[in-house]
Amino acid sequence: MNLSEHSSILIVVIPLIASFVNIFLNFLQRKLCYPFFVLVLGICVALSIDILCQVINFGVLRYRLGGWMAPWGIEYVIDHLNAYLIVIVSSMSFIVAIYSKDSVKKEISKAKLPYFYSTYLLLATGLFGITVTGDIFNLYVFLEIASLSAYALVAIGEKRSVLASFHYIIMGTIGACFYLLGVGYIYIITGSLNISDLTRLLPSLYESKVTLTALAFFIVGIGIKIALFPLHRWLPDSYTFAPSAVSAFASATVTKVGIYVLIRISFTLFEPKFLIEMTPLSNILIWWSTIAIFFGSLIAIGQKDFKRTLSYILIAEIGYMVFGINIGNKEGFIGAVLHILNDSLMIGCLFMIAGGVFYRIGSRNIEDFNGLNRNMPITMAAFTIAALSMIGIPPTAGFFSKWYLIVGAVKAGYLVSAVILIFSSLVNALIFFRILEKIYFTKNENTPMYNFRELPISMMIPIVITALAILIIGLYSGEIISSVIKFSLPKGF
Amino acid sequence: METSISIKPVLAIAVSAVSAFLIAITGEKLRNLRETWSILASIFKFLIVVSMLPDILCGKVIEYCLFRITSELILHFRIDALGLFFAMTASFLWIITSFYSIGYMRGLNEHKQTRYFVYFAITLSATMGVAFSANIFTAFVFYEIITIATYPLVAHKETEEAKKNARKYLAYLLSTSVAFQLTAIVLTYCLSGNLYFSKGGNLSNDISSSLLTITFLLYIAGITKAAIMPLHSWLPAAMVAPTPVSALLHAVAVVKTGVFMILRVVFYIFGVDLLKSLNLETVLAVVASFTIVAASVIALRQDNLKLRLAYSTVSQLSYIVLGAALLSPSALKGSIFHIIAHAFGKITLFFAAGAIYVTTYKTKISELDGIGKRMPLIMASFTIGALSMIGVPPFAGFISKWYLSVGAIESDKIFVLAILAISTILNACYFMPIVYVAFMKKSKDSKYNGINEAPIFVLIPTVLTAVLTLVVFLCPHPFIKLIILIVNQTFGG
Amino acid sequence: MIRLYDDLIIQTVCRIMIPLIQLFAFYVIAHGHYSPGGGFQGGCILGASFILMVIAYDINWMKRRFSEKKNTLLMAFGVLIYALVGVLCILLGAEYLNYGILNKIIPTDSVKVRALGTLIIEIGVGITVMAVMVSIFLNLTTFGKHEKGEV
Amino acid sequence: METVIGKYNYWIYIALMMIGFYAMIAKRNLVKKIVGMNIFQTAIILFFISTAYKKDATIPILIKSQEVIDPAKYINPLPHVLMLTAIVVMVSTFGVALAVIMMLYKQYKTLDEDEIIEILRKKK
Repeated sequence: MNLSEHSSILIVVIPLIASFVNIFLNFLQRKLCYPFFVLVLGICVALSIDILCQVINFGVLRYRLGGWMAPWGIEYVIDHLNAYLIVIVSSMSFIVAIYSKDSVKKEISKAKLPYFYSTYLLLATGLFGITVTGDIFNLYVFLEIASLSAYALVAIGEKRSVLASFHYIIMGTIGACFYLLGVGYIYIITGSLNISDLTRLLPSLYESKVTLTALAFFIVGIGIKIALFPLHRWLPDSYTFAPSAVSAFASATVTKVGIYVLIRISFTLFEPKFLIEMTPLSNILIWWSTIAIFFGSLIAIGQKDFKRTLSYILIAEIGYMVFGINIGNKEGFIGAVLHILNDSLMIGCLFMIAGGVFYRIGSRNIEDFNGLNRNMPITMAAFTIAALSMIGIPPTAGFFSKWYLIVGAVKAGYLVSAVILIFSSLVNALIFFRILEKIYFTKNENTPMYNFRELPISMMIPIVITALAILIIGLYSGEIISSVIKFSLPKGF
Repeated sequence: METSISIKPVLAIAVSAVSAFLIAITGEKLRNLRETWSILASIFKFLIVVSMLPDILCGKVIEYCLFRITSELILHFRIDALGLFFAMTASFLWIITSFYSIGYMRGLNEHKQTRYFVYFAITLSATMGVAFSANIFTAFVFYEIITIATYPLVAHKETEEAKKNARKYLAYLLSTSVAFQLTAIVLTYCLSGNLYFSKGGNLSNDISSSLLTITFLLYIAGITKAAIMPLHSWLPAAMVAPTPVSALLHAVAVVKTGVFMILRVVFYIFGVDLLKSLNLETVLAVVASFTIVAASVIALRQDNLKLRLAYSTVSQLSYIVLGAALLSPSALKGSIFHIIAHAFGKITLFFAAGAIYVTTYKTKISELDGIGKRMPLIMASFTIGALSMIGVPPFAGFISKWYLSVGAIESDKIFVLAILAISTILNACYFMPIVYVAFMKKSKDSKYNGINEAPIFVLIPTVLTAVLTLVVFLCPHPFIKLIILIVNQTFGG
Repeated sequence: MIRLYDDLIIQTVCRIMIPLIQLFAFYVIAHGHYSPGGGFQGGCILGASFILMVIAYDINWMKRRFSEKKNTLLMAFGVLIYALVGVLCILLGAEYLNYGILNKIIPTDSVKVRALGTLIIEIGVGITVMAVMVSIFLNLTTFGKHEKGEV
Repeated sequence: METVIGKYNYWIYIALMMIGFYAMIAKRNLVKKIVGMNIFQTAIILFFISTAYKKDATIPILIKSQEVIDPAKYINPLPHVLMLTAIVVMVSTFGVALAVIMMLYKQYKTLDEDEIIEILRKKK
C-alpha cells in the first residue's frame, strides 16, 4: 500500500473526517480542538506538496473513485494547474488557521469555537474537492459544500454579517443553480459528465445552440461565485463583516478557486478556439472584466472601512484574472495564473493585517490607523510589503503578474484594457500610500487609547510569512512559470 | 568589447544596504557608532566603485547576472564607462554628505535621525543599482526603490506641509513611473523582445514609427526624476526635506538617476540612428530648451533659497538632457561633464544654504542681508558654486557649457546656442543678487556682528566641494579621459 | 414553547405510529443498495419520527430520550462511517470507496461485498440525515435557544 | 406550435424558474425570498428529471430473468441520482438560510428587508 498514490483523494477526505472528529473532540477534550485543526491542515499542506511533486515528475494524476472506470465513475484528475491551486489553497488555509487562534477569540464565543473549526475544515474540503475533481457534477457538489460552509462562516461574524450572509446565500444559490443548469444542458447534449470525456465529445457539437446555452449558464454562474463586477454585490458586505480569519481565508481562496473553475470550463471543457474564435464570449469577458477592474478600483477609493476597501480591490483583482485568461495569448494566461498565487498571498496578508489592527484597536476605519507604526512596527512593515505588491512595485510578486498581464494585453492589442490595468495600479497606489502616510507620518492625538504592543505571536507569524512569501515568490516567478504554469497552458497558446 | 565577470557591482550595492541594516539595529542610543557605520559604508562603497576603474579604462565591461526572474525579466548588472562615471560621482559625494549630514542633523537636533540615515543609505544603494543596470527592467526596479526610499526622507519633518509635499512627490514620481515608464517598458519588450541596453539601440527601424514615437514620449514622460517640464513640480516640493537630502539626493543622486536613465534610453534603447530617422531628438531638444528657460524664469521669482536652487536644478538638469538630444559626440561630452560639474556646484550651493539654516535659521533670500560678513567661508563657497552654475571660466560649469555649444554647432542646431546664452544670463540674474546682498548689504539685525561660522562638520564639506569645483576645472583630464571613453562606447567610434 | 396542551388522541396515535415509522425508515435504509430507497430517504423518515415526537409531546420529553449532545455526535458519526469505510478501502490497498476490496476482511465474494459496503455507507448517511433533520427542526422551532436550556 | 406543446416540460421549468427568480429578487420579505429560492431549485430538478423521461419506458430496475436488455425500455437513471444529490444540497441550503433568517429575526425583530435596512441606517 502506497499512500502517496492516494494523495489526491486523501486531501479531500482528511479534512472531511477531521471536521467531524473535531466535534467528538469538542465533547472529549476541548483544548485539543485547535491543535488538531492546525495539524490536519498541516497534513494537507504536506499532501498538496506531494501532489505537486508527483505531477511535476510523472505528469497528470488520475484517480478512479471506487474503482469505477472513467466516464461512468467519478474521476479525480490532477494536472499542473490543479496541483498549483491545491498548494495555494492548502498553504493559505494552513497559514490562516494558525492566525485564527487568537484572532477569533474576540469575535466568536468560546463554546462555538470547535464548530468554527469544523466549518472551516469543511470549507477547505469543498475547495480541495473543486480543485481535484474531474467531473462537472461532482464539482457542483463541492462548490456547494464550500459555499454552504462559507455562508455559515460569514454569518458568525459581527452583527451585520448575518444580513450579508443572507445576501450571499441568495446570490450564491443563483450562481450554483445556473452552474447546475449548465451541467444539465451539457448532459442533455452529450450524456456525459466527465471532463476529459466531454473534451472529446464536445468539439463536434460546437454548432449546437445547446452548447452555447450551457456555456453561457456556466459563465454567469461562476461569474456570480467569483463576484465579477456587476454580480459582486454579495462580496463587500460578506468579507467586511465576517470574522477576520474568515475574510482572510475566503478572500485568498474561494474566489481563486472560482477562477480555476472558469479556466477549466473555458479551456479544458471547451477548446480555447471555441471561446476565442467561434463565439464572441471571450471578447465580451475581456470588456466585462475591464469594466470590473475600473469600477472595482474606483469604488475602492471612496471607502473608509479598511476591509471594505480591500473587498473592492479584490473585485478589481478578480477582473485582472478574468481578463488575463480571456486575452487568448500565452502572456495573458501566465499572468492570470501567476496572479492567482500572488493575489491570494497579498489579499490574504492584507486581510490578516486588517484583522490584526481590529484585534488591537477595535476599529477598521482607515482614519484610526494614525501612528500605528509606533505600536506595531513588524505588522506595519508587512503591510508595506503587501501594499507595494498590490501597487505592483518590483521586486514584489505583484509586479510580475501585472507585467505579464500588461504585456499580454499589449500583444493582443487591447490597449484600453492595458491602460485600465495601469490605472488600477495607480488607484492602488493612491489608496495604500494614503494609509501608509497615516501609519508612518501621522501622530495619533489620543495616545492613551493606543497603549498596546505588537500582535500576539500566533497572529504575527502568519502575517510575516505571507509578507516574506510575497517578496521571495516574486523573485522565483520565472521558476514557477517554467516548472508549473507552462504545462498548464491551454492548447494552441 | 571585453567582458569580465565580477561580483563587485553587487558588493557596491550591498555595502550601503548592509549599513542601512546596521544603522537600524544600532539606533539612537549609540549615535556615534551609527554615524560610523554610515561613514564607513560610504568610504567602502567609493573604494569598491573606484576599484572597477582600471578595468573600465582598459575598455572592459564588468558584468554580473544577479538573478534570472523570468526569461526576460533579469536582474543583471553591466558596468560600462557611463555607469561607472555616474556611480563614482554619487558615491564620492556620499562621503562628503555623510559628514555634512552628521553636522546638520545634530546641529538642528532633528528627530528620528536613525530613520533618516537608514533611508539615505538605501537610496544610495538603489542609485548604484540604476548606474550598474544592464537592462531597463533592473533600472526600473531600482528607480522605484529610490522613489519609495526617498519618500520618508521628504516627509521627514512630519508636519502637515511636509506630508503634503511628500504626497505630491510620491504622486508625481510613482504615478508617472507606473503609468508611463512601465508602459514604455512593456512596449519596448513587445517591440523588440528584450529589455537590454545595447550599443546603438535595442529597437530596430522596421517597427511602425508611430509606436516608436509613443514609446519614446512615454519614456520621457515616465522618467520624471529628470524633472523635465511640465512634470517637474515634485522637485520644488521635495525641498521640505532636510538640506543634506536636497543636496545629495535632489541635486545629485535622484535627479541624476533620471537624467542617466534618459541617456540610457536615448543612446542604448533607441540609438542615435533611429532617433534621427524619426526626428525625435528635436522634440526632446525643444522640451529641454523650454525647461531650461522656463525654470530659470521661475527661479527668479523665488524668495526661498532652497526653492530657487531647486528651480535652478530643474533648469540645469535639462542641460544634460539637451546635450543628449543633440546626438553629437561633443554635446554628449558636455552633457556628461555637466553631470559632475552640476553635482559639485549644486551640492556646494545646497550645503551653503543648509549651513545658513543651521546657524541662523534663515531660509529666505530677503533675510540674507550681510550674511557674507558673518559667514565668509560659507558665502565664498556659495559664490564659487553660483559662478560655476553660471558658467564662468575658472569653474567646472564652463567646460560643460563649452562642449555643449560645440555640440550644438556640430549638429546644426543654432537655436540651442541662443538658449544657452539666454540661460546663462538668467542664471546670473538669479544667483548674483544673492551674492550681492550677502556681501554688500548691511545686516538688518545688529545682534550678530562678528564672524559666526557654521559647525565644523557642516563647514568643511561645503568648502571642500567648492574647492573641488575649482579643481575639476583646473585638471579635468582624468574626467575627460573617461568621458571620451564613454563617447567612444556610445557612438562606437 | 411548542407544547400548548396535551391531546390524548394525538399522543396515543403517535405512540403507535412512531415505532412503525422508524421500522419503515430502517427498511428503506436497508434496501437502498438494490431497490428504490436509501440512506437519504430513510434518514428523512427516521428524522420525521423524532419530529413527530416533539410535536405530539414536547421538546423536553423528547430530549430526555434523545439529547442534543447525542444528536450532534450522531451527525458527525454518520459522516465518519462513510468517510472511514472509504479510507478502510485505501488501507486495504484499493481505491477510495472501492468496496470490492473489503472481502479481505469480510469473508464473502467480491460482488456481495460491494453491496454490503454500500449498505454500510447508506447506514452512515441515514444516521447523519436523521440527525441533521432533527437538529434543523429543533433550532428553528426554539430560535436556537434549546442549547442553553431556555425552552 | 410544435415548439410550445412538444417541449412543454421546458416551458414549465422556465416559468417556474422565473417565478422563483422573481421572488428572490423582488420580494422584500426574507422568507418569501427563500420560498422563491426553493421554487427556483425545484424548477431545475424538474428540468433534469424531465430530460430523463422516455416514452413507454419503465423504472431502471433490472430483473435477473431478462436476458436481453433494451435501453429504450428504461428511463435514464442518472439524472435522478444527480437530482437526489441536488435535493440534499437544496435542503442544506434551505437549512442554512432558515437558520440565518432566525438570527436576523432575533436581531431586528422583523423579516422585512426594507425595515432591516432602515434600522441599520438609523444605527449609523
